[in-house]
Amino acid sequence: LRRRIHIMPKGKFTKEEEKLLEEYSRKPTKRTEWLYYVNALLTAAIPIWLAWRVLQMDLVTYGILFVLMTLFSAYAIAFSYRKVKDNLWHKIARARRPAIAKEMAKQFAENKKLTKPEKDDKIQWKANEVSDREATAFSIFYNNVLFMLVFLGISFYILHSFHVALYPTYVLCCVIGNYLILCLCFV
Amino acid sequence: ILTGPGGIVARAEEDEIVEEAATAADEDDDETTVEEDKEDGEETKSASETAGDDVTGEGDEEEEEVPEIKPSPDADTNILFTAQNEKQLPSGKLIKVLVGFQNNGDQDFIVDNLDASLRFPQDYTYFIQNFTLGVFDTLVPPNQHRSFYYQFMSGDNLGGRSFILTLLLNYKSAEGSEFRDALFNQTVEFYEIDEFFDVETFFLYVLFSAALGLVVFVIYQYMPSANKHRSSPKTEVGTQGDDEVDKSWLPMDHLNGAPGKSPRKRKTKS
Amino acid sequence: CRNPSATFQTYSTRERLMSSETVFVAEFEVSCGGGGDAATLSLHADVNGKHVPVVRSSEGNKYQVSWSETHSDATAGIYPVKIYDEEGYAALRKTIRIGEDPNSVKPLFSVNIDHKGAARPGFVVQTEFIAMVTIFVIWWYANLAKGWLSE
Amino acid sequence: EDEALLLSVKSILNDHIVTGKDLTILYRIYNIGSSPATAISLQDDYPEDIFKSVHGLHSVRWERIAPGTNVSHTVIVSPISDGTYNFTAAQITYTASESGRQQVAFSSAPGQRFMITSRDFDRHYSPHVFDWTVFGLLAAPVILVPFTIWFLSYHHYTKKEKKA
Repeated sequence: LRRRIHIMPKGKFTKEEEKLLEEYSRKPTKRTEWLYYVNALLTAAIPIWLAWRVLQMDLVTYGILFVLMTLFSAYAIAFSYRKVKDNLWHKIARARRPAIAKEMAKQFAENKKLTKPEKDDKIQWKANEVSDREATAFSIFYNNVLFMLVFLGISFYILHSFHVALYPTYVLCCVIGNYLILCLCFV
Repeated sequence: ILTGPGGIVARAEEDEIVEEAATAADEDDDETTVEEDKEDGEETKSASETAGDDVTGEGDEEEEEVPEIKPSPDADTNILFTAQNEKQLPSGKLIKVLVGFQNNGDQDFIVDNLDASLRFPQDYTYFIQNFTLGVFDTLVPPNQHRSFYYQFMSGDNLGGRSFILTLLLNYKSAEGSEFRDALFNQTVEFYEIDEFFDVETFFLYVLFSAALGLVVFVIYQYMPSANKHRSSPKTEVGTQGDDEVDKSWLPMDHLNGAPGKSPRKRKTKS
Repeated sequence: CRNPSATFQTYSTRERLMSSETVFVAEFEVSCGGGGDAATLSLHADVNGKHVPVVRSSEGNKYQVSWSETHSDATAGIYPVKIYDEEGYAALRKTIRIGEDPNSVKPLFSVNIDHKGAARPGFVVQTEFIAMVTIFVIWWYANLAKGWLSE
Repeated sequence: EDEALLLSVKSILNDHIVTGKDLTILYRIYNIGSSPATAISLQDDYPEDIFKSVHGLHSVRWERIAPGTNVSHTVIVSPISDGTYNFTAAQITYTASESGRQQVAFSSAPGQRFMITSRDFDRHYSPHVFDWTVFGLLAAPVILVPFTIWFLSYHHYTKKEKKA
């Protein structure tokens, strides 16, 4: 049985389907975009708390800086979300398809009217959906952790030991942090 | 404690102008670190002459215009550099000075402040650095001795050069007449501190380079080209599918390094 | 003073933020078991071969030995403080001068100051270190996961 | 006549003076005279309603301070109340010469210092446990929510695959 399931999708992707997949990945839906930006903004805003409470930066004095840097970081993080997601999406889709096919096989067993291309189409659609969700979630998780790590590392370890003043610390944190994140998302 | 016998520290050649002013102070100062003002006539006169405004060498003319503030004969002062030798001072470090003030008179003195400055050897009126005033504002009754502690930080770019360090103690009597005592007025040489690395900084650097190395290592480990050689128990999904599933989405470099791909599949992408 | 005995109280700086130097203090109260005046002893202290003067309280039979070192010089460890009387200290100096073992001269009393080291301000290392390690571990896992997903 | 001359410094080694924490005071006496000082006594006061004595004697005697040397003395107290406190000079009396001339001297005075409460101190120098906890709480959702979504899906499908 397993063998058959595995064979099923083999070579079944036509050029059209691939193109479709390509399109899917390149153009995230409005909903996904929105999700990216809200998440990125939330993540980018968290260091403000640390800067205020632990680095003792005054909220009013540095207000504009906080807003600007948060927006800048949010943009970088959102970009990175998209990039990492795009990298992983195909791979996840490919990896999940056998399992999905197997899962779908049970459904197909009940509904025997479906033709083989229709089944393949359904499997493909489901695989896309699953991988899209998984890749998006993972990308957000991964980049958030990376951003936190980079921010903490730069602000509390690297800059703290070189006695950099508060203002440049925060700016440097954001700039270097975003740069690193953007670099790493291409890896 | 400091003991600085003999040897006047080599001076820069250009400080002839201050030589006169400084020698008097230097001479009776060579045996001990302490500058005793007991026979202060000659020494402090020369010091206060130069301490006055706009001394250009013709001190006598100036003296009539600018009222000289002199030390009181009833007060004895001493100075001790507690952390350094006063002839060679570190640049960019705290210089610690302990000043003794003895009231030998029969009326109170009020010690106001200590004024420290660094001046240019060629031109005494030219200030290199004016240090924060040490404010004491302390009453010293007759027959009492009092110590005053003063510390100041020299600029950190003075290394290898000589300047005149002037420490002036301002005090007044109970009647209100003002006095000024040049506690110290000498050419001092500043030296650079070659504390390049202390152990803690060194460890910090080691820690950071280790952390950086680790990050670089991790990045390389998970570079697409490298991660084909790795497999973990959970990757069965991926590895199983390898020879059966289309790989056309994978980037080219990824595919090239991968074993068991068919050239036909690669063509679909390229 | 015959058969003197002493009770010690010791102290050394624990927090760097509280003191710019590490100070060591050994306070002791002397009582004369065999009778005599415990308040006028002339004592000397030796710490790792260094002479430290002993001060006497203006009133009573209390004495104190104290000295200070920079934080980096004052490494954590045991600092043995040996108290000698005038003769004992002279004997100690003599044995050192003629190159004999200074341990052959028995001190009147001795006490060990157990210096734990002056701690740096807790905040720089601890809390963000924990935060950093936590986030690093999560990131490590995320990286592994990324590897699994990429294969 | 040769005489001893003592200069003395009273310094507070603390960067921060905090109620309930150690306050380290170091006295150092330098003999810059030409003969030894004898029967030196140092006396300093710490009002009991402001300071608690922790270690060290407040009134001490040295037999002798040789010329060109210095001695030190340390006292540890702990402030009970906060606010500004004027740390005054310690009094030193000694015999300055062999003829027995008594000299009264005062050390340098650290002057006005502000003593902060341990709560204020903790606010600035504590490990910021509260702040970091809040940080953790803020960071948890943005990390855990996507992680959970991803992990459930990942786990769901990879487990299936393994079983098969």
